[in-house]
Amino acid sequence: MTDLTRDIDASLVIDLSLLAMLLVLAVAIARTRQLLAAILLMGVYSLVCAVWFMVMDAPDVAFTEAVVGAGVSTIILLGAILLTHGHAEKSSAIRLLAPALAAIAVGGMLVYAVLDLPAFGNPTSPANAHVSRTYLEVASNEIGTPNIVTAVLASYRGFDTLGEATVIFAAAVGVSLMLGFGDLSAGRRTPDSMGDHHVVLGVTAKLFVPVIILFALYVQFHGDLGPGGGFQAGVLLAVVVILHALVFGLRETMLAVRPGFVRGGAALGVLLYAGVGLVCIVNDGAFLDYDYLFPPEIEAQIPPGLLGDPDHPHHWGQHFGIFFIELGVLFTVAAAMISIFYGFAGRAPVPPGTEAGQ
Amino acid sequence: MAEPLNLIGGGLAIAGALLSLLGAIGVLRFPDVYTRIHAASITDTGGASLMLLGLGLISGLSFVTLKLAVIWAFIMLSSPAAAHTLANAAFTSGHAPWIGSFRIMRDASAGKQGPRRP
Amino acid sequence: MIFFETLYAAPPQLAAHAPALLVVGPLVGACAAILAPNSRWAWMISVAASIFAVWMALCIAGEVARGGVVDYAMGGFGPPLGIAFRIDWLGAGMALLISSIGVLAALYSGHGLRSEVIQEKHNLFQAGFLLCQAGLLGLVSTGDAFNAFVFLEISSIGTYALIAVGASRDRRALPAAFNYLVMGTIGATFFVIGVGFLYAATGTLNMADIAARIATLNDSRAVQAGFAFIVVGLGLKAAVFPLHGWLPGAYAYAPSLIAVFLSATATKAAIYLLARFAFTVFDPATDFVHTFLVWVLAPLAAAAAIVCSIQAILEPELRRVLAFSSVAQVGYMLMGLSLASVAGVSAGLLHLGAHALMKAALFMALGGVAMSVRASALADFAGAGRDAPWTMTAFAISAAGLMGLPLTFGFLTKFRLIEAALSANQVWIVAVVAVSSLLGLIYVGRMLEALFFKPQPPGTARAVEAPFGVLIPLWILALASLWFGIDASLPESLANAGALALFGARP
Amino acid sequence: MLLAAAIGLLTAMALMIVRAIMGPSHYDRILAANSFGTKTVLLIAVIGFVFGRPAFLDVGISYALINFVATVALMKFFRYRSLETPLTQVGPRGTGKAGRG
Amino acid sequence: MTLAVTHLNYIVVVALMMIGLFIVFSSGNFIKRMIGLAVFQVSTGLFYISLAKVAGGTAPIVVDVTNSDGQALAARLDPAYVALHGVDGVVYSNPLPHVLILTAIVVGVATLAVGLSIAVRVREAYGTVEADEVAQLDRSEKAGQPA
Repeated sequence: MTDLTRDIDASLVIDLSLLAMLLVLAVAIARTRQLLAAILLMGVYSLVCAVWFMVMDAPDVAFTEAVVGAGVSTIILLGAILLTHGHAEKSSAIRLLAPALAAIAVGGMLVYAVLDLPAFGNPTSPANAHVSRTYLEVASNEIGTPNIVTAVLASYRGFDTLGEATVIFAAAVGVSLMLGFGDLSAGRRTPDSMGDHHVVLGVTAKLFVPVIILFALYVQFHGDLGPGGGFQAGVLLAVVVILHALVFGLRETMLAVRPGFVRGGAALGVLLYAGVGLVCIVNDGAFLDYDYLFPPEIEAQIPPGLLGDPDHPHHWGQHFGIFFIELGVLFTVAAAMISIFYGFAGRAPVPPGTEAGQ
Repeated sequence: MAEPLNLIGGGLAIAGALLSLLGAIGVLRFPDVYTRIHAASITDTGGASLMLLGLGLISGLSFVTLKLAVIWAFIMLSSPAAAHTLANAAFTSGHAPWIGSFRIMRDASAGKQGPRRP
Repeated sequence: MIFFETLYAAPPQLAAHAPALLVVGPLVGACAAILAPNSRWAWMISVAASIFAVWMALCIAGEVARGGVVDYAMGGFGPPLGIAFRIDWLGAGMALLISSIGVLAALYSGHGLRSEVIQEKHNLFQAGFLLCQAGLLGLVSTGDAFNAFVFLEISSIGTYALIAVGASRDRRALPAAFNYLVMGTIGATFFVIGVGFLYAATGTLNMADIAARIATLNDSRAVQAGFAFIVVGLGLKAAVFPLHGWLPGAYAYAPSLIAVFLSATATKAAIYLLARFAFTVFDPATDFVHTFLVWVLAPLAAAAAIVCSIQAILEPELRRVLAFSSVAQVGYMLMGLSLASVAGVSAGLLHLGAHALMKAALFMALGGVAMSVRASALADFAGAGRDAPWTMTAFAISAAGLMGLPLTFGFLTKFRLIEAALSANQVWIVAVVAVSSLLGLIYVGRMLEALFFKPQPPGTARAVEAPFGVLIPLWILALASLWFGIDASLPESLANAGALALFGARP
Repeated sequence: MLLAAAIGLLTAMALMIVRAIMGPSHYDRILAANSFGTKTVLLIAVIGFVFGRPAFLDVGISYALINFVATVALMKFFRYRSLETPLTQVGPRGTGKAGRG
Repeated sequence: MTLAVTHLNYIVVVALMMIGLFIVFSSGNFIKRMIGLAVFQVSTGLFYISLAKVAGGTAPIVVDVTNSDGQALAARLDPAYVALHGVDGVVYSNPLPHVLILTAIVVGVATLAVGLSIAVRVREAYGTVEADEVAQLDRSEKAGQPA
């Protein structure tokens, strides 16, 4: 029993100090009018959140938050600032009053409700006892992946994940509609590097590119066993391309990874995901029911116990179903993130003070 | 898991954390960007090396050790490169070091991209 | 309902998977539109995917007519472990409405896009449109609270950019789209917070399971707060007065294809979800839900019907008049819901359908002449009725429905609403409907007067008749609202069955 | 003991946040953010050991990578006001040699 | 333990949500609003993950209790507690909110990207990303146009 309390204390100390940092950071973000500082602080905020997710036993979420919040979001925000302004105007005191009241009203409602929830960490609270408990008990048998989060994500709630891939696909479509795919036309002037040549950076980047790709593949295929999966790996692959573009110039990167290719990749990823579901339908199962991924004739020829538990013959389908949909997520996410980056990085900034349109 | 190795590992980890802490104090107290970069980059790599070595001793030889080594390699690669890039960018964009003007700076300011202040 | 029961739309093996295919069809269509070689292909894919969705919606309606409720377990995992679709008459009706409007909008887009979106972006645009359609169709068929959030976002995220594309005609589309994005995202996040509270209290995300477990938890403050957040979040999405600030700009400046589709479906889907939560997940008889319906929703709906009608009267820009009128009409639907009786909800739903048909036709007619009249003010459209009689007659028919002229669909739905209000002893709703109809008479009259009776101002472009490809979907909509004004048995039985399903009874 | 190390790291991180908020120049902020990132990677590693699940170092590895990329992006932003400028030249296509001079 | 202690986590998360919402509402700058929106959305994630924590639990990735790591993990807790709340000898935290928040984070970055791209276009069309100035420009344009 003493051991239990010690363990909680350990996590509680780290937990609370991280939350204190988050509060300080959030206030600082609210106060600063320099958007660059706000972006940096936002990146740090995401990072603290990621560590906090680790402390809360959510390594998958921490992984995503670290690569998305601290990595890709920061870069997208920087790209947006480059195309707009670096400063925010000061809001008048009166304009602050109504938002403050609104926030306090919402906060009051939340506190009122939150105090009625079961205590933090309660193992018997409804949230932890009902459906989730069942997942923990049956998932490793039914699905066969040690990572329960992957099992729920890809199989039990696989339809949500199809939606998730679609959302990021929709975002890529939206950004492309707004900003285009980045301009690769020959006459376009690339901004001047002022004669600087960062040799150190070039060499380091060259070392990093293959290593990140390798690591992304590890994350992709290790997602059944540990934290990670298609989404995180997709972001990492996009980060490789971003790094390449940052160091060697966008033009060079666009010649290697063509915008048209990227645009199709996002659609193909979603198609692959939906296709897995449709194959299951063709084989008489429900949509995304990987137990029916293979027709019974093929399923019958697979020796039982080839993968996982011999008592559960459908593991084969589940394994391959998850493999394919994670691949679909990988394509979609990587392609969508790259096309979003191309959109922002490839757009020529309008000189300050000019008003286009009209 | 041998107990002494755990102790040594824990000690190394604490030493690494202390080094990081020292570096953080330096970053907070030092007068200008360059001295702060100095404080941060040295203690980042040093602290990380000590700490990862300590954790490696605790984990024993396994897949985890490999991951620790990979992290170590990345930090050793990226932290100096980032520090270099940062100092380079700060210098070429015209941040004058607090310690005042010296020859390199004069040479640089003779060219196009020297610091604006002497 | 006999019509649907005898409907044999597809072989049973296919019909069994209709709920999944309903969503996946447009989704695959969106991917295909991106990969399509040119804009003509993208358009054909868009039309084909929309028609496929209608087909699937008909299959579902047939299944519902035969079996009451269609359950479909995604991935073969039954609720509460997996995500389950649960489609009753209400969901089936909404799916039919959304997918049919989708087909008409897609048909219209063949011509409608040309003048508003540059050729290279047609593929992207059609993909965004299909994604939005897939999201809305999923929203009305899912039985899982969190899955509903995902579909809410799928339908929204593409939409924000699609609205902003209207900047090629009027740059105000950009801030309007941004405003919509911020408000919509806050709304969706509130919805997530609300679902989080429900999850914390019940431990499940399946709506039916939540409903079963919540029955004993009505005193829980977490459940009450969950309800409040869901209502505010969906209220933002549904443009419930006074959370409607984003709507006029978003609808008025969007490309006409998007204005047509969104005005007919987007707020409606949010209202559907609101009704689903208020009546099926929560019990409308519990104190806090009842208080909300009677003391919050009803007054706000009435205020919307009156205040926004006045705003519509004062508004000089034609599209914004229609947008304000949309908020006012949302007020009618919510007044129906707030009665919390089968008759009231049924009247609200009937009005929802009627308004979808009318508003889609109105925006489509405007889009049809917008190819020649590149202005936004009402005065600039003066005389368009004589120059483009076919287009503007359809406009006039739908506008007549909007103000509730007898023998139109719009009149019937208002009549049903008044009936329901009287039977619930809510005489003040009758008064509100009367006043608001009077105001509606003014703004519709003002529009029609300008279009048909005012001389064309000198120096403006003459309106040109919309091309054939626009007139066909436009007249389908206009004739539908005329026909349903005379014989409304089909929509009425659908609305009735939907209302009964909402209260958990079989028709 | 590892908990003590974690707390030491947390303190260092808190100091870095102070520097990131105070500035004064943007380079100070980038420095603080970058160094904060390195410390975070270490903290993630230590936490894995404190909670007995050291296998989750993947998160730390990926962040060590991302941190580098983000720092390059930030540096480019401040120095060149552009994300598309090449920082070093790739030689004739195919050789891919880092530029010199 | 009193309510303030057992629910401290939730209360801090609520405060973070309030700050995020405040940034969105109070700031007229479009980019700053997007940052506020991101803070708000991430804080919602914190709320869900708070719900998912089980005292003494570990990440929901199955641990083999027969090997040394698993035994070390199991040895940290009271056997009675493990028997009551554990699965196969290990207490896990709740995986479901993790899955939901993974989706929510993706939705968040998607919203951020689309919102920023619209903000960029606003800058190109109006020359500013301040809501007040944009509204001002729209008003003056309206006034300048003969009705």
